[in-house]
Amino acid sequence: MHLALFIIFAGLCVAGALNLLLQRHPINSALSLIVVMSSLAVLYLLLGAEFLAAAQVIVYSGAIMVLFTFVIMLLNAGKEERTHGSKLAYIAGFPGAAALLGLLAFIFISRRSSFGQARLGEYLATTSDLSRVLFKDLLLPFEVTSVLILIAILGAVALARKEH
Amino acid sequence: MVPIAYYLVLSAILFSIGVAAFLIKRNIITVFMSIELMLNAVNLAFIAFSRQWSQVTGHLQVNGQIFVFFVMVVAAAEAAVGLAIIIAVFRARNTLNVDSIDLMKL
Amino acid sequence: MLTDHILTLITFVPTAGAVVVAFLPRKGRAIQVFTLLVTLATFILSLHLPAHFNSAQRGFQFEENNPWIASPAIRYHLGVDGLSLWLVLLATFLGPIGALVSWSAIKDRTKEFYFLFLLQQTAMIGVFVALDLFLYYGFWELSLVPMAILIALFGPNRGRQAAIKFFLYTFIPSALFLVAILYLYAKAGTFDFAQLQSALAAGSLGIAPQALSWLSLAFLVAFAVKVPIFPLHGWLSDVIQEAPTAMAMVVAGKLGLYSIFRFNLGLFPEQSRAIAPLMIVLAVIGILYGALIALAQIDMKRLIAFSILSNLSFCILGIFCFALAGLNGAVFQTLNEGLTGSALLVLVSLLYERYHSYDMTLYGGLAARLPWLATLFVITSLALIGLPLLNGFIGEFLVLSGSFASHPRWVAAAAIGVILSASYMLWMVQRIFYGRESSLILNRPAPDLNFREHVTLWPMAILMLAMGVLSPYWIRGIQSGVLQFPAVAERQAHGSTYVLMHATPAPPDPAHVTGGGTQ
Amino acid sequence: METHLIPFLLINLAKVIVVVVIFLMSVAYTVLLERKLVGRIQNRWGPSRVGPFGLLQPLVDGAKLFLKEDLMPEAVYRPLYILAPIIALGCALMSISVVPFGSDIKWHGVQLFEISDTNIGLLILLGITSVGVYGIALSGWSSNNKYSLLGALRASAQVISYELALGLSLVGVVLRSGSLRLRDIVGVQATHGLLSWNFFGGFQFVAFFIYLMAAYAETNRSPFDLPEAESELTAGYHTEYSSMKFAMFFMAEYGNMITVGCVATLLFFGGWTSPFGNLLPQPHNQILISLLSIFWFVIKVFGFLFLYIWVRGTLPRFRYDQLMGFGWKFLVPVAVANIVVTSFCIGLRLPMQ
Amino acid sequence: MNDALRILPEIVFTLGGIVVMIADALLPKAANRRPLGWLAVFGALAALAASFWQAQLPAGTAYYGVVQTDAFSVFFHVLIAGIVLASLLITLDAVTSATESLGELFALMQFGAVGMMLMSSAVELLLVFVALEISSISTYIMAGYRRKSVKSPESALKYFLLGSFATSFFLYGIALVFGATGTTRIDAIAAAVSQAVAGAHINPLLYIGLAMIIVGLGFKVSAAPFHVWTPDVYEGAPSPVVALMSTGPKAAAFAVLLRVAYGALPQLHDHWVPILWWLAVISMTLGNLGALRQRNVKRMLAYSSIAHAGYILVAFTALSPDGIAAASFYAVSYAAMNVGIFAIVSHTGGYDDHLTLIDDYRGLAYASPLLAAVMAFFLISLIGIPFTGGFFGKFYVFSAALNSGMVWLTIIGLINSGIAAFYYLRVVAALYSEPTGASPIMAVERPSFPLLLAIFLTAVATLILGIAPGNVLHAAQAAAQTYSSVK
Repeated sequence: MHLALFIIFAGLCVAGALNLLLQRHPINSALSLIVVMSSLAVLYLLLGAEFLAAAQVIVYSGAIMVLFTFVIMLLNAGKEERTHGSKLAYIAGFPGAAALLGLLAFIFISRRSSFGQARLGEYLATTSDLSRVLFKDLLLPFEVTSVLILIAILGAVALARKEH
Repeated sequence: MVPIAYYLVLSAILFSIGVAAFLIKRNIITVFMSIELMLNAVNLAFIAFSRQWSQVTGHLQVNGQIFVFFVMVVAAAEAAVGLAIIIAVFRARNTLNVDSIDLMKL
Repeated sequence: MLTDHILTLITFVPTAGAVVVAFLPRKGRAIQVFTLLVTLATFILSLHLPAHFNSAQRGFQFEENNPWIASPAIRYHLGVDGLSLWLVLLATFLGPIGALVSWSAIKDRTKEFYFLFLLQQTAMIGVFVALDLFLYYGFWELSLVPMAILIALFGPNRGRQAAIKFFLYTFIPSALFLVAILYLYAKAGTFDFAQLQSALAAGSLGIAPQALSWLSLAFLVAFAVKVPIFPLHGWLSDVIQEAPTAMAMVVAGKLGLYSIFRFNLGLFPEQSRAIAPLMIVLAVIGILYGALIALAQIDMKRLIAFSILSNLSFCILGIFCFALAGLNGAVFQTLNEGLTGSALLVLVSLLYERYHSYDMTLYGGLAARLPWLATLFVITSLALIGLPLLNGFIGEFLVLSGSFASHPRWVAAAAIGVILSASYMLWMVQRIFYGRESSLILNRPAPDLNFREHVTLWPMAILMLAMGVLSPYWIRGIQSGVLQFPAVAERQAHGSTYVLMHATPAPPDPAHVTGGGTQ
Repeated sequence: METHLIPFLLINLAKVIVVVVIFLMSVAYTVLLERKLVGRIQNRWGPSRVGPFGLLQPLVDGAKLFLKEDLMPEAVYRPLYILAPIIALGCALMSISVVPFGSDIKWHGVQLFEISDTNIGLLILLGITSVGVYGIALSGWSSNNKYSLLGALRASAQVISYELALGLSLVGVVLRSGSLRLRDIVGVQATHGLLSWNFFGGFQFVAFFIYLMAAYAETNRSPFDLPEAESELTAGYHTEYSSMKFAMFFMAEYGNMITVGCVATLLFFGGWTSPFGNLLPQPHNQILISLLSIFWFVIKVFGFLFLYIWVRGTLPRFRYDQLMGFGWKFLVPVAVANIVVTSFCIGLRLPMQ
Repeated sequence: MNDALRILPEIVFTLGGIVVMIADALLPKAANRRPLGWLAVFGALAALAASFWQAQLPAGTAYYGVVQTDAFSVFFHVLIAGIVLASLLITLDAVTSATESLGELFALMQFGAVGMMLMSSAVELLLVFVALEISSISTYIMAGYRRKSVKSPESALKYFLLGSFATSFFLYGIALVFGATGTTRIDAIAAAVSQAVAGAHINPLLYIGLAMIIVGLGFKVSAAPFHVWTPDVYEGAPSPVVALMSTGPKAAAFAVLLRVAYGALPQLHDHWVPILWWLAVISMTLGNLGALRQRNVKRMLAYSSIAHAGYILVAFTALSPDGIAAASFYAVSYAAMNVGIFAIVSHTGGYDDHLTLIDDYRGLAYASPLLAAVMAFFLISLIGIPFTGGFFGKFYVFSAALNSGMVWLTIIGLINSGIAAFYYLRVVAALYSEPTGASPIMAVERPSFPLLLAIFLTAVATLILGIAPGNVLHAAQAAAQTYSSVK
C-alpha cells in the first residue's frame, strides 16, 4: 500500500511540477503548485512526519499559495507573453538542471541501500517529539525566527504603503 | 515499503524542475513560484534524510523535520515580502514580464 | 634624538607639512610660503646626511629599524648608503626648487597642488631610504598617486589621459612586482632588504633558478617602466608635456634607476648579469632612438622628454656593464639627469610663462631680450651635452669608459648618441635664443628673470658646475655604495676605482657577498 | 492495526456515508433554521408553506436548485469555474472528517463517532479550512466579472487575515491540553463538567471570543460577509453561479458554519461531555452513554448555529477597512496576549503538578 | 543568562529595532522621524560596545551549542556593528521622512544586523540559514525602499528573486550535507567527515552539498558567475542602503563560508579549493572588465564589489590561518572604504540619484574640495595604493595565497588590480576636472553632521588600516586561530 500511495502522490507531484513549468497562465501554475504541495503533504505523512504534513497544508497550500493567487488576481496577471528572454537560460538552464538531476539521481539510486527503506508507521514523529528538540536544542533559531517575521511584517507594510 | 532513495530522487526531480522553471518562465509570479517549488523539494529531501537517519541510528531523529519547519516559516516570510515587492514593481511598471523589467541593463 | 631619527624626519616632514597645508587658507600666498619653508627645512635636515656620512664604512648608515607589523613580519627599516645618499639629497634639493617654480605657474587649486606635491616629496624620499621591501613598495606606489593626480589636475590639454596612461604604465608592472615581493616573502619570511640579500646570496631560500629569473624580471620591468627604458617609454613624452613642471622634474629617472641598482643588482646579481646583454642593447637603442626623435621635435617639452629618455639610457648602459666605473657613472649620471633635466624643464616653463608656447618655431632671438635666461639655458644645455667641467661630462665619460671594454661596439654606437644630443640641444638653443626675433617675441615683451627665478635657477647651475669640478667628492660616496653590490664586490679585489673591468661571469663568492649591508 | 483491511474499509466507508448524509441534511435544515429565525427577528414568519412549519422547504429548495438550468457564462475560465465550487464544498465536507461527535467508543478497533482520529486533528482542521479559500478565490477570478473578482479578493484577504487570529486563539487551548488531538482536548475538559471547560475553567473565554469573531470572518458570515455584500457587489464571488454550482457554494458556507460550531464546542465547551459533569447520574448502558454524548454535542452545536443566525439578524455589516483593522490591530494582539498570559499561568502551575 | 551574554550584540540590536519600531508607531504621523535615527545610532553604538565587550568572554557555545562566541565571531560582530553604525549615520539625513517611512528603515537596518551577526557566530547550519534569511530579506526590502523611483522596486525584485534562488541552493546543499553526515552542526560535520575520510568512504552527497552551499553563498557575496544581480541592485537601491548591503551581508556571508570551509569541511579542501580558485579568478576578471565599461558610478562600484569579492576568495584558497585572517581583514578594509565611498555617493548623487554618471562627478573638487578629496582617497584605497586599508588588505590576501603556493592566482589577481586602477582613476580624474557649464554637481550641499561623521570614521578607518593595521590584524589572526587546524 505504501508503494502504491507513494507512486500515486509522487506521480501527482511530478505532474504538478511539470504542469507548473508548461502552463502559461500563472493561475494554472499556481494551482499545479498547490497540487504538488498537497501531494507532498501526503508523502510527508508516509514518511512519518505528520505535524509537517499538516503544517505543509496550512502554511504552503493554505497561506503562501493563497497569497500567490491573491496577488495574481489582484494584478490580474494575464497569460505569459512569449518573449525570448536570455538565450543563456535555455542554453545553460535546461542542461544544467538536467545534469543536476542526473547526478543526484545517479547517486541516490546507486546508493539506495544505504538510505534504507521507509515503512508506514515506523518512526512516527509526534508533535511533542518535534517540540522537544525545537524548544531545547534549537531554541535560539526558533526565537530568532521572530525577528525574521518582524522584518517581513515591517517590509510588507513599508513596501505596500501608498506614497504620501 | 519504499526505498527512501525514491523520495530523494523525487526531491531531485522537483528541484530540477524548479530550477528549469526559474530560468525559463517569464512571468515574475511564476518565477517566484518555481522558487517555492525548489524549497518544497528541499523540504522533501530533509524529511527523507531525517527518516534515513532514524533508520541508521535506530531511534527517531527529528532534526531534519525541524529544518523543514523553519523553511516553512522562512518561506512564508519570503512570500510576504516577495509579493509586496512584486506589487510594488507592478505599480511602477504595469507589467509582470521578467524581460520587461529592464530599465537597468545587465 | 635628531640623529637617531633623521631619516624619519626627512621623510615625513613633508607629510606633516601636507597636513598643515590642508588646513591653510586658500587666499593669499600662505600655502606657497609654507610649502617653501617645509621643503627648505627638509633640505636643510637632509644636509645632515652628507655631513655625517662615513664613506669609508660599508653598509647602511643612519639606520632605523623598528618592528611595524608583527605578522606578516614588516619592519620600519630606513637607512642610506652611498647610493641613496645623494639621491635623497637630490630629492630634497629639488623640493624647494619645485615649490619656487610652481609659485606663479600654479594659480588655482593651490591647496591640492601643494598638498600632493609634499606627499610626492615624502614618497620619493621614502623610496630612497626604505630598506623593508613592504615599506619600499608602499613609497614606490605612493609616488605614483600624487603624480597621477597632479598630472590629471594640471595637465593643460590631455591631462586626464596622460595621467591614466602614466598610472597604468607604471601600476600594472608594479602589480607583478608585488607578486615578486610576496613570493620572496613567502620563501624567506621577511621583507628586510639586508636579510633577503644575504639569504638570496647564500641561496638558502630554495627558489628554483628559473623562478629567480622571473622574480628579477618582475622587479626589473616595474623599474624599467618607471625609468623608462626603451620599449616601455610610451608614457614619458605625454607626461612630461602634461605634468606641471615641478612634477615633470621628478617623474622620470632616479626612482627607477635607484631601484634597479638597489634591488636588481643587490638581490639578483646573477640574473641581472644574465639579462645584461639585452639591457645594453635596449639602452643603446634608447640612446639613439631618444636622440633621433628629439631631433625631430619642435615642441620643447617633447624634445626634453626624448632627451631624457636618451640620457637615462646612458645610466642603464652604465649599470648593466657591471664595471665599477660604469656603475659609478650610472649613479652620477642619474644625479645629473635629475639636476639638468629639471633645470631644463624649469627654464622651458619660464619661457612658457612668458610666451605661452612650447613651439620652438615660434621663438627666436631671445638672447638679447632675456640675457640671464639665455645664459642659464646655455649652461644647462652644455651640461646636458656633456661639456667638460660640467657634470654631464663626468657621468657620460664614466659610463662609456666603464662599458667600452666589454661591449665596444655597442658603446661606440652609444657615443653617437652623445653627438646627437649635442646637435639637438644646440639646435634648440639656436632656434630659441638666436636668429631673428620672431613675431611672438616682438608682440609680447617679457621681463628677464626676476628674483625668485634667479633663486630657483642659480643653485642648480652652481651645482652643475660643482659636480663637474669636484666630482671625486661625490664619487667617493657613490662608490662606497656601489662597492657593496655582490656583482661588483667580487671584482674589487683586482681593480682600482677608475680602471675598466671585464665582465666574465663568475660564481659569486660567499665571502664577499655577505660583506655588504647586513650589520 | 488489529483489524483486517476489508472490514476496516467497510466500516469506514459506512461512517463516511452516514456522516456525509447527516451533515448535508443538517446543512439543509440549518438554512431553514436561519430563514425562520431571521424571519422572527425581523418580525416575519419565514418559510411556512411547504410542509408543517415549512419543514419540507429545504427539500424543495434543493430540488429547485438541482432542476434549474446550469448557466455557463461565455467569458468564464471554464476549468476553474467548475472546479471552484467543488473545492469549496469538498473542503467543507472534508473538515468534518476529524471531528469527534461523541465519546470514545470503538467497534472492531474502529472509532465509531469519528471518521478519523489523528494526533493532529486540530491542525488538519485548520489546514482544510485554509485550503477552502481557494473555492471562493477561484470562483471569483474565473467568473471574469468585476464584482466576482472584488468579492473573491476581499474574501481571500479576509480569510488570510483572520486565519492568523483564529490559529492564535486556539493556541491557549492547545497549551492547556498539551495535545493537538481533538479527543485529548475534550478529555481535559471532561472532569468537572462545565467548570473544567476551556471556556470557563481554562479561562479561555478571551480566546473563545477571538475564535468566534475570526470564525465568522472565515466563513464569510455576517457581520463580516463583505465578499458577498449584495449592496456593493451584487452577490460577490458567486454572482455568476447558478443552479447546482451555486448550491454547492451555499452548502459549503453552511457546512463551514456547522464545522465551526463543532470545533468551538470541542475546544471551548467540552465537546460531547455533559455540562454538569458528575452531578447528573451517569447511565451505565453503553448505548445510552453514547447517545447522551451525541445529544450534548448536538445541543451545543445547535447553540452556536443559533448564535450565528442571531448575530446575522442583528448586526450590521462592517466596512472593509474596519474589518481589516479589527482583525490585525485588535484580534491578533489580543490573541497573542492571551497566549502569553495562558502560558504564564500554565508555566507557573506546572511545577506543582 | 550566560547564554544571553553570548548573543548580547544581537539582543541589543533586536531591542534597538523594536524600540525604534514602537516609537515609530507611537509618534504622530506628521512628526519628524529623524530622532528615531539617532535612537538607532545609539542602538548600534551599544551593540558595538557589546561586541567589544564580548572579546573578553572565553570562547564557548551557547543555546545548546548553536552559537559560538570566539575571536572569530567577535571580530565579525564588531565589523558588522561598525558597518551598521556608519550606514545608519549615512541614512540619517539622506532619506527624509517626507518621502519614505523612515522608522521602518531604521528598524530594518537593526534587524538585518541581527541576522548578519548571527551568521558570523552560528555553528549550526539551521541557525545560519535563518540568520541568512533575516539579513537577506531585510536587504531585499531596503533595496526597494525608494518608491518614487522605478528602478528601486526593480532592483529589489531582482535581488529578491535571485537571492531566494540562491537560498534554495544553499538549503539543498545543507540538506545533502545533512543527508551525508546526519547533522548540521559545524563541528559534528567536521567530525563525521574526518571519520569518513579516515574510512575512505566519503559520501558523494557531501561533494554536491558543498558545491551547492558554495553556489548559494557565492550569490550572496556576489562572486562571479553568480553576480548578475549586483549591478542592477546597486544601481536601483538607495545609496545609503547599498553602503550597508555591499558590505554587511557580504562580510557575514564570507564568515559563513569561512566557517563552512574551514570549520566544517576542512578535510575536503582538495575539492573546494579548486572551486574557490576559479570563482576568485572569474570574479576578479569579470568584475574588473565589467567595471571598465560602466559610466554609472554605482554600477561601476557594483562591478568593483564583484572584483573585491574575488580578492577575498583568493584568501580562501590559502588554506592557512593567514588565509582566514586575510579574508577577515580584507572584509574590514573593504567595508571601511566601500561604506565611505557610498556615503559620499549618497550625498552627492542625492537620494533620487540625480547624479549617477561618472561625468556627473566632474568638478566635485570645485564644488566641495573636501568631499572630492575624501572620495579620491577612498578610490585610491579601492585601487590598492599603499598606506590605505585597501592596499594592506590586498597585500595580505595575496601574501597568504602566495605563501600557499598560489602563484598564478596571485599574478592574475594583481594584474586585475592593475586593470582596476583604470576605472577608479577615471572617477578620480573626473572629480578633479573642470565642471562643464552649469553642472548640477556645483549645487552639492555641505554634508550634514552625521554624514560627515560617517565619512570621517570610514576615512580614518581606511587610513589606519593602511598605516597601523597592527591591532585589527592581530584580531584577525586571533580570529583565524579558531580554525587553525586546517591542513
